[in-house]
Amino acid sequence: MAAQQQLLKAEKVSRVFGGLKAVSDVNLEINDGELVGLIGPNGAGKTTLFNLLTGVYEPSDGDITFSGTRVNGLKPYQITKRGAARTFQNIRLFGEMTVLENVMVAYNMHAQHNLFSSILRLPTHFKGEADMREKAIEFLKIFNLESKKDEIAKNLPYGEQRRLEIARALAAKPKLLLLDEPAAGMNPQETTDLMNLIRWIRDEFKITILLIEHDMGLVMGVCERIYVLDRGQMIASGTPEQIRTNPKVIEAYLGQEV
Amino acid sequence: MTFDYIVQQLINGISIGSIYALIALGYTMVYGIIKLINFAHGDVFFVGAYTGYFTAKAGLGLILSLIIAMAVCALLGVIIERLAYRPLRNAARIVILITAIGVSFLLENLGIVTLGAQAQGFPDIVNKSTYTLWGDVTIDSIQLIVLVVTVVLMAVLQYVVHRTKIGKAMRAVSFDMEAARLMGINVDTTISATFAIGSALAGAAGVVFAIMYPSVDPLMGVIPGLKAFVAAVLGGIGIIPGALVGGLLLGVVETGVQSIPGMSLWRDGVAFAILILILIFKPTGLFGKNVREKV
Amino acid sequence: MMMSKKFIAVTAVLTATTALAGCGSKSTGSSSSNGDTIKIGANLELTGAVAAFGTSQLNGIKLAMEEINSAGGVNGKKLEVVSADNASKKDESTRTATKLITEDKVDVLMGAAISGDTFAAVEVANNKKIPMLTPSATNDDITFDHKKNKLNDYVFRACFIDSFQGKVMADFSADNLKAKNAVIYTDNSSDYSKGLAKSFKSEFESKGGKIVAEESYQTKDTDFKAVLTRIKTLNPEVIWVPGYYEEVGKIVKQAREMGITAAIEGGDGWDAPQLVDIAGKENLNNTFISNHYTSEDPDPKVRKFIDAFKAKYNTVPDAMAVLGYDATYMVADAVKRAGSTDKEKIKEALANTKNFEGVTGKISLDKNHDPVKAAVVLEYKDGKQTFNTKVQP
Amino acid sequence: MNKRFFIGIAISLVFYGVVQALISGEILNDFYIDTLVMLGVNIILAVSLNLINGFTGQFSIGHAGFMSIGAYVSAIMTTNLGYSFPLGLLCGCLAAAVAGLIIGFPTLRLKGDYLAIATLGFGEIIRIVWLNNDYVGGAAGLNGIERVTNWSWIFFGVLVAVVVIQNIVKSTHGRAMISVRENEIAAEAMGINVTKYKVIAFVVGAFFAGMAGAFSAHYFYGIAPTSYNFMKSFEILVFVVLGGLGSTAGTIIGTILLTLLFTYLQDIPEWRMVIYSMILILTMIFRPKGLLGNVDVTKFFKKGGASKNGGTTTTP
Repeated sequence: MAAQQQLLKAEKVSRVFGGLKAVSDVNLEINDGELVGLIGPNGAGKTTLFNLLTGVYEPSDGDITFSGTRVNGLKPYQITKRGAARTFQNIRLFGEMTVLENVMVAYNMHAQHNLFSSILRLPTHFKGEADMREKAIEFLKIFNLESKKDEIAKNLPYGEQRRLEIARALAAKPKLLLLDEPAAGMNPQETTDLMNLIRWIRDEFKITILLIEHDMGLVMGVCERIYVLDRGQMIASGTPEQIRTNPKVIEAYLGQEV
Repeated sequence: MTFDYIVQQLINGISIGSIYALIALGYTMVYGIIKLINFAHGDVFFVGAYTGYFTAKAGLGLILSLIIAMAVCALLGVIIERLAYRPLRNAARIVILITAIGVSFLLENLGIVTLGAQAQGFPDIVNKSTYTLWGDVTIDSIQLIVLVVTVVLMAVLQYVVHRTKIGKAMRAVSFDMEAARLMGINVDTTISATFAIGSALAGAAGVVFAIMYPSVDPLMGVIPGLKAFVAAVLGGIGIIPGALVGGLLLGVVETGVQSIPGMSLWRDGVAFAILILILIFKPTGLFGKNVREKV
Repeated sequence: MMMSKKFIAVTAVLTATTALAGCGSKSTGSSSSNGDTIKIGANLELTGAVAAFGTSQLNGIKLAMEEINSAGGVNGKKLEVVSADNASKKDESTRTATKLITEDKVDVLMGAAISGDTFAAVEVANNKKIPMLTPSATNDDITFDHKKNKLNDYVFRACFIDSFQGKVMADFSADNLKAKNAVIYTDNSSDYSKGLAKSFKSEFESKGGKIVAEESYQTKDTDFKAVLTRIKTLNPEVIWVPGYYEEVGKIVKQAREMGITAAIEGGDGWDAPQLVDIAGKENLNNTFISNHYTSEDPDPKVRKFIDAFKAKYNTVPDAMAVLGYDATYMVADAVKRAGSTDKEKIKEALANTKNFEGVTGKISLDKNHDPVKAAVVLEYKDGKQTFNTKVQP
Repeated sequence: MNKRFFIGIAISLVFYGVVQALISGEILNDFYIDTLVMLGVNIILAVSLNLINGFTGQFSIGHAGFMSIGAYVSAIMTTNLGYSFPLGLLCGCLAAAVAGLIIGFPTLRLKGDYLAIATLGFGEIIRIVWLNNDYVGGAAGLNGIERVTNWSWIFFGVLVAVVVIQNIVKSTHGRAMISVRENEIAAEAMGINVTKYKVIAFVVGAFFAGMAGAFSAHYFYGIAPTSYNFMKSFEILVFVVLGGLGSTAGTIIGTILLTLLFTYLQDIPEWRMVIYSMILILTMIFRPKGLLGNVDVTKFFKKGGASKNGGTTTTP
């Protein structure tokens, strides 16, 4: 592991909302190929940290480095372009678009054909669109969604919406995949399937994954390393074993099953 | 430009601004609860003014005319909500907006068909007296009444929304309609009440407006409605004190532009430019909370 | 892309459209057969922003039509007025005029009430060679295009042109009121108002007067105190407000309440019974307007018109109504002199209108197809128009 | 795909030819031509607003402002300066597009109703600028503009507008715009440059609104500021929403139906707007997604679906 390259680094990152520190002085490092979990009680600032890492919010203080470049203040789409894609706690699909179109949106940033070739229907347009379509269908096959490619996304059952959202994020060809509570609202069986899916994604796509999760079983089961956030501060990090026995973590989760 | 001149123009600005604010209160109230830009508000205003016209012609005084106009408009508001907006409660916002535009056209043109398009003079029902403050600076009783009525109504509304049971229900509906329903709040009644209050305010504004500027016609609500909408947005639509501040600000800006020699033609242009500038720097208006979408 | 079928669908709808688009119009004539009526197409603002003008004008036109028909019509034929609404829009006005000509096959066009909508119909009349008489469009260029120096052969009007009224009142201010300085307060959104303001200014200045300020408002404004406060500090002798009664009434009222005692003057746009209600009787004292006639005139012709109008519509006619009324009689007069419904002959007859006796006075058309008629200057006294002077052109 | 595109063009050219023949043969009189031109202008306006409102989800009610720029700039070019109509048309479109750019950028921070009022404000400011400028005739506007627009101009104008906008929509760029409408945050997280696409929508939409303005100015002989007030913007918005936001075919059909309805009701002028508004309200209540909202008409015509559905609007 030590030989691996560092992919994401957050140094003393803080974010203030109207005088309230939602995240303060957080440090975080993720290396290439790791599968890292981020846990913490409700309101600990996990999603805020995610939003800082993906450019939805700008840090009030501190630095975020991704793939060796500083990304503070970059817009989300610029960070995505640099190779970090994410999913959302409350699923954010493009509801009125079809399953296929949802995935195809991810290819826009790498599109080979510009607006004018589309307007004039130049050969590059047809080629570019066909490529996108082909790639998207390949992707849907991998995620077992090919048969539903023409369905309107909002009409899919919940579990499939989650899968689609992950597939869409992966279609952006990220180096780092950030999953925000992927198991929220799933039953145990679905959660187990999801665990397998996440592991499989990591191996298949050779990418790094950072996930927020409430389901301890899932986090402990798949993550190699875990960060624990409480009231905006990083209180612990380490292997699942270390976290399980860390008194600070237990205290933070007091009353909650660890 | 003397000091007196500036003070007099300020009084003029506040006086017109308080009319805008009075109309904007109803706008903002309805918006605050169901997030609907009720474009028909300006036309409920015209119905209020015409009601006042008929009661005044019938010899009723100010207070009775006001009460009847408010009652008629409250009823009209509830009917409009019941027939046109309620079936669309779960539809896209723009659809309800188009419906509101449709209702607005309907009221205006029914007005033209039944009442004629010509403006009619509004009977004198208030004895207007002009007070000289000092030198050349004057203020008249109607200007004072409008300002006082607007401030009082704003305070009452603020009280109703924040301190009473129905107000609590309104805020709950505004915050999350589904959750409010689950908590046992009668959403339909609450929204009806909101429309009743908002439309009654428009009716009151209509009568006061017609007394201040003594004519009525079916299209009289279009421009004041638009101005009030601008005022509401300026202050932060949905926020009751915002309507007052937005209205006064708009009135003072308009008057200010016109008080400069030769600038009167740019009155609306400057007003809109200021609106846009404020929105660019404060995208939800002066008092609007910068609500971040939760990600 | 997959558009072929959609295009078929759209095509189908478009075809249906064109098939359906030919729609009927409202006919208010007495007879329906085509040979024995004279069809007048009235392209008017019956809905939209200036519906008040168009509807009032149509009232005047209809009254005249009924009177003419009950008196036996023209050349043994009845008049039939086909009214069509241009919704106060220029593009609709072009289309409405075309429709009246091509679909309803009218013999003469009347309208529109305001200059903008009339401009939009001028070329239609010229191209189709149908005589068109606008009762109330005052813009100088409507009958004679000054930029191109070209007469619009088929276009006539029954009212003063902008430049005349402004001149009349500027002369009146300078000569009768001995005013040395004036403020101009214009409705900037009205072409009529701006036209009157312009001619007032040049005439008043040529008489040695001084325009101390030019300010403007917009149609449908209600609060004029900001500008009036400024005007008050300038202390002018005359305030020239060439607008329409709805705004003017409020301007006069607010000015008087603020203590402005200067003479306030305007044009025929003031002439409406509602003006007195809006402004208040006392406030109108020391105000003067130029007009075609006065509704208080004891002349039997005027009395007969006012009484008939009151009986039919239960209101005193405004300027729009009386112009519509007179214009209809002008058309009837021209058709009578033409002796047929031949468009060229009607056009010639209209152009040769001489000493036509209308309610608004004796009208002759000049070479630009504009009426040469006297204007009267009226003074409001306790809410009543009183005759002050008559100005010959 | 390629083939269908060209078949579509071919069919519409046939339609063009048939109408042209009817006009040349004087079977269609001037009133029908007027109506066709007006329809064409309205279709261009509605389709272009649909790109901004319907596809990109940006609530704009300042479209009349863009239209006025096209009308005024082209009329200044031809009538005041004496250039040819094609050049005037081009300048009108480009000037409107530049205005779209200028308005697009600062208002990007705004959302929903606030964007709506800001665009309305911009539209009104543009109108006031024309009104207060005597070079363009002030309140009287510019009159005596030569009639240049004819069936050919308007047909090819509509064709270009529809094809360009359809070609944008049915491409990755269109999907990007729709994704902005559907969920701006997710779109940005998927690498969509939201700002860029919003501005593109405004610029392209404004360009075609300018084109509609230029066509209308050079058909109806004159222009005046009152023709471009916020009521005109509402009128265009109504076309779009009634037909179906985000559906080009719906927008076209909605525009045609409303324009026709308005024409038809000329029979009863006093009730015209009453009935018009009643129909508007009832359509919204009973078909809140518009006549063809979210229905991609092309789907019915795909193999198999066509014969059975025959154009009815069921959810796909």
